[in-house]
Amino acid sequence: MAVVSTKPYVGVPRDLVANFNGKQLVYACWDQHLLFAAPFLICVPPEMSFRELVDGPLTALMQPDPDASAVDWSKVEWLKSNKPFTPDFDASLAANGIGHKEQLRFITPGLNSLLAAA
Amino acid sequence: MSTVFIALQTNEDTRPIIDAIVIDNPNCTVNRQPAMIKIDAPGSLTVRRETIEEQLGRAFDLQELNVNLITLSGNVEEDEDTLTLRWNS
Amino acid sequence: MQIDLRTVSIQPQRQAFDHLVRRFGDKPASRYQEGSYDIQATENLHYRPTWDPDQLIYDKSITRIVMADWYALKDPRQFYYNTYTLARARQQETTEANFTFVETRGLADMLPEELKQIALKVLVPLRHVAWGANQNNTFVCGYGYAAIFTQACMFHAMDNLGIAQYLSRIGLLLGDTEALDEGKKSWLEGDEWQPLRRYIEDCLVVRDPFELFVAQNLALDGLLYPLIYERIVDGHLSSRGGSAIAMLTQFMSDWHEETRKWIDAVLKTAAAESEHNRSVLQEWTAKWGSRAASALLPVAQLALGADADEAIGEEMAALKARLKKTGIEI
Amino acid sequence: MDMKVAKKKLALKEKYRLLTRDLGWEPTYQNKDEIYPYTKYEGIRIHDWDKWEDPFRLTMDSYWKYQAEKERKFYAIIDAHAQNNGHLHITDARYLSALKIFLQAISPGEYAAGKGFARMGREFPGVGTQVACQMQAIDEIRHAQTQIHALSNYNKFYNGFHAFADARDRMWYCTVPRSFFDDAVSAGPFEFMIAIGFSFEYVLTNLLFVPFMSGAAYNGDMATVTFGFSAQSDEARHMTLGLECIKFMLEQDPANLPIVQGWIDKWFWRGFRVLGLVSTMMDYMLPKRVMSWREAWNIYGIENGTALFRDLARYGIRAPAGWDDAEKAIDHMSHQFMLGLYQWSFGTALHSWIPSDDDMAWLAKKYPDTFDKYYRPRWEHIKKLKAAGTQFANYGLAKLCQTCQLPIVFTEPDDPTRSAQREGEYKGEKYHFCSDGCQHIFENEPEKYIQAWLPMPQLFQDPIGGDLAAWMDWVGLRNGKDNGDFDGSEDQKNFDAWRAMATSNQ
Repeated sequence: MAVVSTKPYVGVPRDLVANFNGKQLVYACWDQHLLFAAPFLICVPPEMSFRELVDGPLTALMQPDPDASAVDWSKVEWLKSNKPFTPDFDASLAANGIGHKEQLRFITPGLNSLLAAA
Repeated sequence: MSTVFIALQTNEDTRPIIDAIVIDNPNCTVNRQPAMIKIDAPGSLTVRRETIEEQLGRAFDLQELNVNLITLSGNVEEDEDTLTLRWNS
Repeated sequence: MQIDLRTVSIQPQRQAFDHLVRRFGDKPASRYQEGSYDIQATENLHYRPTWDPDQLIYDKSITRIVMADWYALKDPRQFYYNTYTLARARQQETTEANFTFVETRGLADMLPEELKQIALKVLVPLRHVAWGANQNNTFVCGYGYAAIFTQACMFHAMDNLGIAQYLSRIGLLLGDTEALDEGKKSWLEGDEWQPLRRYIEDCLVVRDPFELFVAQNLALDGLLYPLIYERIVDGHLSSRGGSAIAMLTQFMSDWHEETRKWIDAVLKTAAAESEHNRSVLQEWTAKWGSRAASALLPVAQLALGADADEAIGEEMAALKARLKKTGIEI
Repeated sequence: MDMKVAKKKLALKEKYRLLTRDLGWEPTYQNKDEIYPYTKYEGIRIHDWDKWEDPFRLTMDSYWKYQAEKERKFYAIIDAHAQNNGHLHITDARYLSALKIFLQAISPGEYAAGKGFARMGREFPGVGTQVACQMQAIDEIRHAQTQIHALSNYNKFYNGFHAFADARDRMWYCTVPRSFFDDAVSAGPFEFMIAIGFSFEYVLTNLLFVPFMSGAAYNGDMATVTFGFSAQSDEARHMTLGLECIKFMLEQDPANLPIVQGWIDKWFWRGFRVLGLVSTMMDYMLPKRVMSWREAWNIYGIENGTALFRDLARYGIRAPAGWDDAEKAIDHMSHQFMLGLYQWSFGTALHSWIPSDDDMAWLAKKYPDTFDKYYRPRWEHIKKLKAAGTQFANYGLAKLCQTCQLPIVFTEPDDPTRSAQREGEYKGEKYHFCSDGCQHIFENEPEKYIQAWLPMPQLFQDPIGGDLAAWMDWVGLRNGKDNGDFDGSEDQKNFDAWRAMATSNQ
């Protein structure tokens, strides 16, 4: 629907990828791990490989959770924009189709120390 | 039936007002909370100038309520003699 | 649980809020400063208004006046809500006492009929003018920039409304509800009121807040209040036995004396900011000032008859002298 | 002399009509559409402005008189509070975090509302409507100022208050209410009235002011309870204005119903999200509690809201679309927010803390279905991390909702174990939301919400470029003083020391 206004109304987005000096935003959410109050916001270059994202910022951020050390990345199930997704760990984020403001969700079945299943 | 309410600050000014509301609205419930008194009533509640004046022993302008009023609910009908709160269903 | 606390002297950790320390140095701030400076959002406004996508939510560029810092427009009275409201409540008590005095002693009925008629004819339609002023000052508050300026405009707007209501009460006191009906009829149809009504209606479509401030508060009211309340009521009518009326309009005289200091301070600061501002203010004051003078002439004639021309001339000269002190010459 | 004719005694309503509504006239020199240029574009049809019912018929003389009385009382208490170290009467310095949220995030909204009502006080064609809006405009200035004045004394002794004006424009959690008020002020006059006059004032402010302020009294903070109740006494007029306004729109033309319902849906959800912060203030930040957020919601949300929407049903209005989702969130939201505030406390100009055993027992009692099951295990783990010397700080920052701007801390309405994620695309850009409600609001007016200034993504843009220390400087946050865990903070140490001085004879 259009904005109802007295004159033509055009908005300018403030978070365009061009504003991030060569980097982009990626959001990552560890499913069923709500010690982390919200999905992580990570600002990285699109040339970074998926493995670098996982081994670098993502792993570092996950450490406070008691399940962190038990994660077997080869068994992790991924969702990208809420759809199943198989990442190529050695390809770049861009080559994996992970664009600016992409939301990744990763599921680690069996790991849920702080959260009994509903 | 829906509940209407009026809440007033707890102080000497409101004591006679609350007494008057209780006299005029026998169905009401008075809840005393820290610094505040909330009066609930089913359907409607009426504040009457005359009853307040009897409690107070002096003339009272209903708009004086504004000074110590905290909150209310319901449709408001106001004239110089009464202030009524009411839900229509 | 109430704890009995011994009075102890504790060294404060800081004196004032950061934004006030930046403006005034590291010292305790007044309540006027705390309540007025920098309290309007300035950065990172989220959305363009749907009512005018060309504007920002708070937009300095909708007026031709340019200020490096709009918070320079300080109110010499240092009114914030509390000091404003308390000042008006005190004046209201005096006014109420004056109305009661006139009513209980039947002073209105003792007025010479001719004076009463002049008062009704001149004062009652002015309640609509005061309402127009209320509209205009509300606009300046709504669209002007910076709390220090706009809060004073809101106070002014409420005063305008209060004055419209006092004028209505004067009408009721002197001529009952019929007086209000008559007054409104004159306002809408009487020839002598049409230039003034046109002036107000023309103001209602001005959407430059500072121009509106000038047109209403300086040009129109700067002529109207001295003319009506000093010259006609306190002078002309009182000297002929109508001082009861002056009791009822005391609020307006006092109010004009008080508020003109604020209006002058605003103009003086804005004019001193730049040559650009000064010339814009000159243009506006000249344009609206001469229009206001001619709109008030037929109203002045209602009371002063043939002397009205000279009266308006004198008031205009006084206004020019007043303006000159603010650095604006017309 | 003429015979004295007794003046007709005017009834309140008639007197108000003469002294207020009769002041206006039908313009003939200028076109009404140019005088009131914004009243038609939203699609609301008004046929007769005279049908407007005035809420609380106050003339200026009474307004000045009664408001002055309120002001005298208020400043007498504030002065006494400042002169007698009133700040040492509060139960515990933890409580101050609630006040810091208030000053940084809520008081600026009062000012914004005042600005909005000043515009409405001019843009509506009916004098009755205008004057009611003008009184609200000046009242809102009052609220902003009394709040600043009441909290000014706390600023002299405690951290976290000093940069509230900077925080208002830059601090991440402050953009939540800021965007709410910016959204309302950038809307047309009728939508503004639904947003602030109706949804915020009528449906939601009771939750903000009444139980929380009662809590302030319970915690010995006479300064806050005084500004709270003093402000709320004006709100009674404002709420009535909001309700009258909605009834007026609905009575004027049946075609207004779907537009009004759409705004109720939108603004209920917008307001509910903003008030989430209050849930945390009530459940976690009052050392002594009067009632839980859940209990407050039952009274002021469910009981009062249901009564209201039942009353409006005669016009065809139904409860807001997000009503059921709101109910499902009540037992979770305060816990979800507090967990967020704690782990991001390096970036807040207020302190947070791990709830004590006593706090947790109370929370378990008040939230029997949710606290022990979902939230206690997290707090217990956080406690362990702290004991081990590895205090939990989540430097991952947070994904924010494009609409309400809150970090997406919420879970699915029907599954408290799954984080709620919604996303959409508009003109090739991805946008994220916390809920169906917020996504729906965005999709109705995407050109508006794509402009949102989202503080977390902004931190990685110029001029901050991802530098946390530079960001702290920019928002006026002094690291190690204003932020972090309450335990070990300057506020805690100072308060305890001062209180010890005041309660002993040493």
